[in-house]
Amino acid sequence: MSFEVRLTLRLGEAEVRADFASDARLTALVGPSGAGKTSVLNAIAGLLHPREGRLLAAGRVLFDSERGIDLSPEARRAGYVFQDGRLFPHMSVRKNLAYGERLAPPAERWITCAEVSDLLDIGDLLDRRTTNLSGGEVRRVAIARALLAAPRFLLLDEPTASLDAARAEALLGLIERIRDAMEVPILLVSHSRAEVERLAGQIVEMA
Amino acid sequence: MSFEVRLTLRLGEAEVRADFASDARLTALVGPSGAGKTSVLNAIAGLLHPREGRLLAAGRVLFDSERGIDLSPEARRAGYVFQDGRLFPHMSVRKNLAYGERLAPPAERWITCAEVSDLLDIGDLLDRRTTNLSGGEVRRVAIARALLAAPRFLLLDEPTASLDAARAEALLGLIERIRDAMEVPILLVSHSRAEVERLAGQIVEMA
Amino acid sequence: MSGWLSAAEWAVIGLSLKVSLVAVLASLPFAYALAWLIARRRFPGRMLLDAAVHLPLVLPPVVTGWLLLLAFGRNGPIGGWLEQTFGITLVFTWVGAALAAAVMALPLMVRAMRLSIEAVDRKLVEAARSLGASPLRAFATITLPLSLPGIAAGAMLGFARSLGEFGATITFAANIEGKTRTLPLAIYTGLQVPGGESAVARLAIMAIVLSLGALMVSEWLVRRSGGSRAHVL
Amino acid sequence: MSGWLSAAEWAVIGLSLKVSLVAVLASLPFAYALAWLIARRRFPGRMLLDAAVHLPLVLPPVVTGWLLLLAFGRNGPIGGWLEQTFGITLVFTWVGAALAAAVMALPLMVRAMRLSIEAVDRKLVEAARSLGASPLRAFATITLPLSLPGIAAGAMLGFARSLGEFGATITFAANIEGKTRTLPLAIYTGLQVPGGESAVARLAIMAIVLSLGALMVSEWLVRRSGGSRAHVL
Amino acid sequence: QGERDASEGPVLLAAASMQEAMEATADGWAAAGHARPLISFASSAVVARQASEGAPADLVVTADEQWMDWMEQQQLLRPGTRRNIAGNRLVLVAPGVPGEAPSGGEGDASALLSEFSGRLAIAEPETVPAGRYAVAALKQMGLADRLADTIVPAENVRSALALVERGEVELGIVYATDALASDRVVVLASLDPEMHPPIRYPLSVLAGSTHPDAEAFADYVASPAGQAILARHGFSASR
Ligand SMILES: Nc1ncnc2c1ncn2[C@@H]1O[C@H](COP(=O)(O)OP(=O)(O)OP(=O)(O)O)[C@@H](O)[C@H]1O
Ligand SMILES: Nc1ncnc2c1ncn2[C@@H]1O[C@H](COP(=O)(O)OP(=O)(O)OP(=O)(O)O)[C@@H](O)[C@H]1O
Ligand SMILES: [Mg+2]
Ligand SMILES: [Mg+2]
Repeated sequence: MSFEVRLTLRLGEAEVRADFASDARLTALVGPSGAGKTSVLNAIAGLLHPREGRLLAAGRVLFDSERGIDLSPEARRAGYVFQDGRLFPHMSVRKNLAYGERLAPPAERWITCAEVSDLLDIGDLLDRRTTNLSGGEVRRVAIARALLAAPRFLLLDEPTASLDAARAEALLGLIERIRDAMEVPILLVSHSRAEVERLAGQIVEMA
Repeated sequence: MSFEVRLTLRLGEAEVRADFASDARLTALVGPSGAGKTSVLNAIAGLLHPREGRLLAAGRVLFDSERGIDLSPEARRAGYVFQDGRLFPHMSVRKNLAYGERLAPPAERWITCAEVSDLLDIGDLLDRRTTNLSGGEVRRVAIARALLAAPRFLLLDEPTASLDAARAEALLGLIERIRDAMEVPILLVSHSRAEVERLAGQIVEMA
Repeated sequence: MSGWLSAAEWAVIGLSLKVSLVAVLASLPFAYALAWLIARRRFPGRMLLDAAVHLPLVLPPVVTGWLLLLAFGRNGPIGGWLEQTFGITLVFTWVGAALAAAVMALPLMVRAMRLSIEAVDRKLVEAARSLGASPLRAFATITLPLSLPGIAAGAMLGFARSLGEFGATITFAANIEGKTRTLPLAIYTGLQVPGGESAVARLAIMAIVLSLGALMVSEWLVRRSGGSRAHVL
Repeated sequence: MSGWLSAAEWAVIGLSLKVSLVAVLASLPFAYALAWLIARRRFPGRMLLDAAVHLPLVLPPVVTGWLLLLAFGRNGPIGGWLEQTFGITLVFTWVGAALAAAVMALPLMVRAMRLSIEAVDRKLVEAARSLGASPLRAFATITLPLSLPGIAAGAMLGFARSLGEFGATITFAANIEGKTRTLPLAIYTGLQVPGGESAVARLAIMAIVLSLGALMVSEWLVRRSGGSRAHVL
Repeated sequence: QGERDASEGPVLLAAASMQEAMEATADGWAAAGHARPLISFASSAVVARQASEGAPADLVVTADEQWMDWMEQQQLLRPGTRRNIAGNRLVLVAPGVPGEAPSGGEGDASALLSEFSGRLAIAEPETVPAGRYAVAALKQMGLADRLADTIVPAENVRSALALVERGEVELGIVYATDALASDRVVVLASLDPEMHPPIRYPLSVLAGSTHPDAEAFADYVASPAGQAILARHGFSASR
């Protein structure tokens, strides 16, 4: 099973529910703004704690309120590309990329820094501070950082937002490669119908 | 003249140049990530100071290094939708919206809070704090805030990014209405070919 | 409770509260302005100003009190002028005690405020400007409220420091019962006489209670105004 | 320059520097831990801990010195134990002076650090965790470096306060030339002698010079590490 | 704990008002070939409390008998070693240059004070012996009530003197020793020693002292050589 998500989340006064299972290599999570897509990703990454439910990713149980399982975020090994970037402001781009890579067991890494820099066209940025990158540059560095942490599954929150057509196309190619060549299940949040239809084996609709 | 931009900007070690004039009601600024689109908008809004050049928007000279003109940001009356939202974290959504509205001369306002809330579907968010809005919600509030300040021209930095199809469509409709019914020139940064072709009277390419 | 402390001791506490509150409230705007200047402006002499603000921390309080006496005493340049022009005497009055406390508290207040001002994201100020706010309005509506945690922390530190201020006060304002004998002076007085320990203990407990109260007020202030500062797309 | 001050005065300055540096460096980790606990943890008694940290600010320094004497004196519970177990005597030694200075500086250090810790965006810590960092590593690589402005400010305030510390030191460590007579004590001693003003002035100027130096070091530290904290998409 | 090595002198806790005199005495002792005592100056109360908490000191000098009595009650003193080493007088001073005293000679304190209006600096009467003696004298003269509102209690005698020197007050009551050392005050009158309890500076060896020189130094201070040094600094012989 790639992903199995059953949860109830309390967000302020609102409540978000999700219940789906997917065996597809790439599952798309779609729905209107505010539907709770990011919140579901946060829960899978271990950053939000569901009131109850069960979360499974890449065949591993991450959370199960009944069995009392709740893995820490670092034990979940998610490759999470945040909607808001979250680059570390006190580190260069290079150090941001190395952050997760150094913590990943070498045997489990499935992409190198050189490869990812090349594919995402961030080679020129490596020695820059992250505080004055452009929007699209932040996005690309965030994606590279997540991939380099040798994650067991990917959570991509609108990865192509604010990328130009050429860069977006390159990224989609990379995602396809990861989907097809690696055993890394992907959960993708996207507002682009075309993107979803091109990539997803299963589409989950949130309302 | 809607926009006339001639400038040289120093960004760290890089230099960004732009030179265009447009009489179209809506001008699209396109180019790859990192080309300097946001920097051009910042310069027009008065947040970055070109080393030299001349900036004109809605028929008014904002900056002219030769004539020593450099209007303050508040005097430029730009309606700037930032790529990164920049909602005020210590105010409710309602207060964010009112911020610029209160400062605008009543006679020059061209949209009301009720209208804009309705069109952007943010009526339910008015009493929320801005710190826990979703990505799309932040974007919509930022757009509404800029429109309510009764700007003389609009600078939209990827306004449809992270909006779902229905919301994006509503926003495009709103932009079309502003373009056609009001005398408000618009400079739009977008990575969507379709969007640009649909809206823009003139397309400026940055490289 | 009122039987636990003597009337004179209650008077001491009242005086201490008055002196500390006046010291903090009167110096707050001044401290904030200094903090803002040091945090946000680059001008020649900025380092020197910064160092000058720290002086009362480095100098022994008695020396600060002595310098205050030189400047604000009846024969001092400022003190003499105040007395001749307005008939205001600072030495040996509670206002003088408040001045001494304020001077001693200033470095603490400025530092805390400065840290908070530096943590305010300038991009938000830019956003306010582009929405039509003048620099002053942007300051008042963005920088000022967002640096509230530092204002509260600074006020709290300043109040606590004022409550505990001893050396400069006794030198500049003397130790006149009912006029300038604040809590620390009373506590000190107790410690200087054999067998004064029980009075010392009672007054010290009151000092602790007062500062605890101030602490809670300042925490509550920050929380009420929503001290959180996350503001990311 | 060396002729300007006597050898004894240079010794005073050396001792002051040693005492202040040791006080700040030794209490820094402790102060940071306290700041972190108060900023990030919610536990019963948090308010009380916070208030306790502020105590040395509210109590007259002489009282703090006296309490130190009660606890760390040779007849005190901790002091007696230290002497019997390790043969360490704190009273009347420069280590005791450093202890007194550290206790007096603690509230200032904790407050500054706490403000900076509170300003660190937790979303960045979450990002670090999801990249595989344990809570401890996330703390060491994200929270700690991002709160550096507060650490520097706290260290600076603490150092300045230590340099100026008088009341607790004279009570707990005494005023012995060459052993515990730090700058403020030497200044006090000079003030007790008629005509001692010129020595007082020279020593006070040295105190100012030292604190200016510390100020510049701390500013430079923050700048070198890139104190900026904008980090928005 | 055995006796300490005598290469470092004994530790003496002394009242701050004795500073110069005790330093000079220590110099005299050192000139006689002994290790110079280490002297810590602070207020008498601080000195006494330090002794009471087992501070590693050998001798103690206070500015009055009250704190010495307190230490004696607590059995902190080595029996038989307590003695008075000096006495002092109180004087009324005003800002001015010594030698230019208005009437040249000494006036009558009681007469001067009974017509006085202005501010009168004394040492804090509750905590500082000099202040206590001053108030006792004012009471004896029947002036305490009349002058109550004019009194400015300073932290110690030196501070009171500094207030007079600066002209912040018109008059001050300080020790003769302090007035002697200042070149910015004039002595208007001496206070009658009968008007207040005797001013005495007691010295004692502490019970916990382990220094071999402690008693010898105490004897030296009381010896003619030591007394001569104290007299040079304006202290009268102890009574
Ligand atoms: N702490 C909170 N308190 C109250 N409401 C919250 C909180 N966190 C999130 N919400 C609300 O929950 C809803 C879901 O948020 P979420 O970020 O998951 O949406 P989303 O589907 O990712 O939307 P978008 O496509 O706009 O990013 C939103 O309406 C959001 O405002
Ligand atoms: N202060 C700075 N120092 C150095 N480089 C900078 C600075 N500010 C911006 N840049 C660089 O200048 C270039 C232009 O940035 P800008 O934000 O204008 O790009 P953009 O066209 O808006 O890109 P995007 O589509 O990704 O948002 C980028 O490569 C950016 O990294
Ligand atoms: Mg989202
Ligand atoms: Mg951009």
